[in-house]
Amino acid sequence: MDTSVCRWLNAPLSRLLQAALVLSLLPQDAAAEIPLNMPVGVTDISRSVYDLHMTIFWICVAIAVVVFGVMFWSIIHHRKSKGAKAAHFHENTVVEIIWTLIPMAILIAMAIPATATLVKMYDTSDAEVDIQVTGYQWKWHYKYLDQDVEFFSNLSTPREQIENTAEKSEHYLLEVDNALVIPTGKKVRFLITSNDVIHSWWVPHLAVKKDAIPGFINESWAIVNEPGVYRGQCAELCGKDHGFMPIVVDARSPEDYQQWLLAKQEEKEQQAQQAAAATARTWTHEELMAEGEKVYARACAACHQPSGAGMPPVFPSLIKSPITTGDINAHIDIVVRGKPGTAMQAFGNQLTPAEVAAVVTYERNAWGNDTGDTVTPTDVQEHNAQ
Amino acid sequence: MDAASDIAHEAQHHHGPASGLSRWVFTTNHKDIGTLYMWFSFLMFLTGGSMALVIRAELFQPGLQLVDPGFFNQMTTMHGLIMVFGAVMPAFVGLANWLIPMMVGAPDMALPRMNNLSFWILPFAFTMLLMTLFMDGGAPNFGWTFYAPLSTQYAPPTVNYFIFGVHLMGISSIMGAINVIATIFNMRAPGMTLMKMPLFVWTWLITAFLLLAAMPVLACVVTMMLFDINFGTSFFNAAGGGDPVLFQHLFWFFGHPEVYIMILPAFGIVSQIIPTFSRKPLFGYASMVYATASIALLSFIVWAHHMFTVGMPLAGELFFMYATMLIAVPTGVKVFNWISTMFRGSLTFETPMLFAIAFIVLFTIGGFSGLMLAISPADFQYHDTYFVVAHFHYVLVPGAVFAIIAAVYYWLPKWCGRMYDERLGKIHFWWSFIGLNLTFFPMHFIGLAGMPRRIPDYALQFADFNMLASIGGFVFGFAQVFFLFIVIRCITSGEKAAANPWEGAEGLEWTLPSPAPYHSFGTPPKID
Amino acid sequence: MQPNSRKTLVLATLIPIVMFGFGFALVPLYDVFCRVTGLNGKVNTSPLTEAEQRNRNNQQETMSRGVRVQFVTMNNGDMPWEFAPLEHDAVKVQTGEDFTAMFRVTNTTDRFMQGRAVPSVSPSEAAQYFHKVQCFCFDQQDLEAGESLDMPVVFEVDKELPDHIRTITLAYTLFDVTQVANNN
Amino acid sequence: MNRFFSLLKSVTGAFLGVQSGKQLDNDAEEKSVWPFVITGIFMTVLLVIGIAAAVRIVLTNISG
Repeated sequence: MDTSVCRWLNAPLSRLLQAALVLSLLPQDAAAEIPLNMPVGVTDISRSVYDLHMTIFWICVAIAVVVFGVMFWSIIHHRKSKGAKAAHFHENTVVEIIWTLIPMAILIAMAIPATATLVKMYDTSDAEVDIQVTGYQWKWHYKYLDQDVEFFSNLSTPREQIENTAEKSEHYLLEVDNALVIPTGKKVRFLITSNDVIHSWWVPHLAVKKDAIPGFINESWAIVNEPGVYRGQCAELCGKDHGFMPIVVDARSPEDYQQWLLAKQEEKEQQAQQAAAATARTWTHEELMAEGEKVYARACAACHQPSGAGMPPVFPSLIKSPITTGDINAHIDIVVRGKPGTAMQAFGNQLTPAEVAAVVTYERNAWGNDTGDTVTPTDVQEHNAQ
Repeated sequence: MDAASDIAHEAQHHHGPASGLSRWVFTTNHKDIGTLYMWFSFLMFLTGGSMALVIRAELFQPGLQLVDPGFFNQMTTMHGLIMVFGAVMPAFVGLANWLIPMMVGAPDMALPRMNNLSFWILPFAFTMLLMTLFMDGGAPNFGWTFYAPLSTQYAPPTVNYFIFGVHLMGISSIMGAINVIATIFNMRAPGMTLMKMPLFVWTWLITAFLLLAAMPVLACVVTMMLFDINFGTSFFNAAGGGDPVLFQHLFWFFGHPEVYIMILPAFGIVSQIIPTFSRKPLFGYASMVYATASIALLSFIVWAHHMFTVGMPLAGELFFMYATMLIAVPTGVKVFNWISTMFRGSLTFETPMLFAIAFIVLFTIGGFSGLMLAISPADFQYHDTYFVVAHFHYVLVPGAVFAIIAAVYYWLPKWCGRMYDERLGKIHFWWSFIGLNLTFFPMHFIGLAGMPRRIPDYALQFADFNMLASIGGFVFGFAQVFFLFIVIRCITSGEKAAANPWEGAEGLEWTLPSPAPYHSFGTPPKID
Repeated sequence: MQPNSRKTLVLATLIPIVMFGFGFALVPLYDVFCRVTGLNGKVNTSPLTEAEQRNRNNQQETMSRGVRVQFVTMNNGDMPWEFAPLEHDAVKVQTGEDFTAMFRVTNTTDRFMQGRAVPSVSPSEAAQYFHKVQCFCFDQQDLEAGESLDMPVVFEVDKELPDHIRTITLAYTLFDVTQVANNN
Repeated sequence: MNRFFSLLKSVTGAFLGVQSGKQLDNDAEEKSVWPFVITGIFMTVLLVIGIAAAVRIVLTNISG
């Protein structure tokens, strides 16, 4: 039962049945864009996985038709109300052996293409691009090994859309600020691990799903045939915002990929200069508050809530709290170094000194804290230097 | 029917049940303890069900409308725990307590005092679990499979109550299993050989051995969690040399026998009901007995098909794929035995039979999606999506829950001496059947289309089918409240039931009068 | 005491002990199981004695070949230390020969801290052919505030390594074990 | 000797899920259940080794 048979079996027949099934349920327009089957995907592996899926699906449908056919036929014809007299046979090992060996034979036949696909999936040949994927509590971090490009990929759906105060965009909950850009036609190898709990990196169109386990590294790969944007989500429960850490893979032609890489490396230098300039520049209180509010919404609101009330005791409130109204240095220290053993991460390596100064100033003056303090980027740098 | 009259006569001069509350707290009677288990299971079923309705209400539309993600995770976790450990397992233990002594001709369970203790642990275990909802940090939010390190390093402070709750449930199940084995091996009436026992008794014997072998592993896992959280060990913490995957191996080594624990008694119930309403002996009794017996061993060699995406080496994936495929056939094929029992029988369709037929049809659909999940490369696309949620709900809801409901309709006349209202029973059946399929069938499609499990909010392309599932969820939920009404109405004011209200029913329990006397089979019955 | 109640007494005491023993022995058992099957990238963390090392080399006559070994380092949780390979991120290694790679770790905080690196090899199939003669991951690193340390790892890739594996990724995750170390 | 073969036959029948009433009756004569349990465990171990061997064969001749 090689895959060409499955392809013949799947293409026209399944489209017809699926469309008919859906159309009977739903109005015409809605049915058009509802995906209701496994994506065929854009890699050879995802194609063969789709074929396996449809083959075993059609086998089950065939067996079901036979089994339920016999059963419903017997329900209709052998009814007491129609005067059916009960027979007395209650054993026939020959029949039983037949209906045990046939499914077993089918399954063994099924095991051959399945093994072939699985072995192809575990192909460890050399890849042109190695990307280290690290799962964080509720975002992904990508690092291009030997290219010195790395960035966080956060959900970019605005909070208003999630809280239904704004219209939902087309890729609601499946859009990120920095997509993972990979070249098409080349083998890209993903080294998947985690920084805290177990996550699972899954992109349906690439048929790649591997668990990210802290302390261990897992490997998967993909050769994408067509350029395009492919979206996936975390597939292992990892806490509060497990549903809000999507994955967006942007497959481009090798040339575009190289351009993007160069642009990214330049951008990295610019950011460094900008951060240095921002730290050197003198900020007014108002500028710090405005910047601080933006940084707070992006990095802190997920746990401490936009209102600053947090969710005690797991996420403490910042209103009139000893830290946000107490000693400034302690406040900077907890933002930069985080608090080990709790969900409070170290933001020192995720935010520039200017951003840390802005968010600390904002937290000390918002929601009625108004301590009147202004923390400048230089204060933050002095603190880090000790 | 002279046997029935002298048994009834003999029951009179025995002392009847004590009166008031002390009857239920200090009871060592297998019938009372069975009733306690059944009512406790029904209460837990409605509690777990209401949590499912909270989940479905949130997932009715995209966007966060009802609960915040943290509480949503608590609901999914508690829904799973309460349904598995609170609704399905106690219901089967309740049925075992009620039926096994009567089916094998024994006066009571072998260890009546332990029987009482194994029930009365459960209310305390579930109070401990449910009170975490009202404590700081909220209830456990790491899924009913409580994977480390989410359940150890990143757990809310109430995780310790969860651990002690699971310990108590485990102890209760182990004691229940010991009781069942002791009763079946030692207290059968003369002439009732092992090979003549009804299939419900056989499936429960194998379930008891599975419980004995699997529950200690669960106790071991939660104890290791307790030590990791409170005493600084590193079983599941990579920092100290431990390994989160060790947790998954241990949990699923318990997990897979657990799913057989939840389905074998259902096989037993259906194997009692189908022959009765087909008026024809069960087809291939020997095959059923031997296949069930083989599950006791085979269910322990396939656990890692729950972990295909964890990063196992290729040899591991292949082994567990082949093993899962091989053992799926002997169990899956049992469906043909029930169909052959019905074939050329003389069928009538009272409510228990309707539920049994729905069990066969829908459980087989769950079995087919299970076959698809066994294909390891395809499982990379199915794992942890709503396709898996659809699979195990199709196997558990029409599987275990419909079998329990069918058993209640079938044996209620024997327990309370009154017949349920057949018309209401049929309404309840069709109402549940439609609600169930409307809830869980769309989940196959949104799972295949890429919606992961345990998420409180989803992308727009999954919106329509989630709405269908939520509507179905509420329909199915209220059908079970209607079932509560039917049962209470039957107990209080159903008309009198004969000793054997079903024309084709065989079995020692039908030789007793209805309602079954407080003490039955004081002198063992004669079996030809 | 009648004979059979003595039997049950013996059984009743023996079985819990055996069960507890099995549960207790599971962790070392798991390590052995993983090392034998190379399941999920567990590499042998105990150092190879010289004798074992020598007789492994001269046993194998198979031709030695080049393998690309890639180093990946990452911190777990809020571990603030800087941790990176000293020279280059990937090297070409001949199977059967030792290779020394240097890693630098710096304690960027203003207090005494203890760290522990946990190794993991990918593909997990290669773990059983990846022998570490000496590694900083065998023990704990205690660093004062601002202190930095260059740590060697000496490893050898077995000649028996299956041909289809041409790249091995050696990943180290650095954990903050400061409290854990004080407990035990 | 034929007792051993009938044990083997009934346990393989159990693994396949197919058994005749006749086999059930003559197994009923067996006094204790222990021979069945031991043969069952032995056959399970055999099955596990069998599948593992099949996996090793599959792996050697495709990657070779």
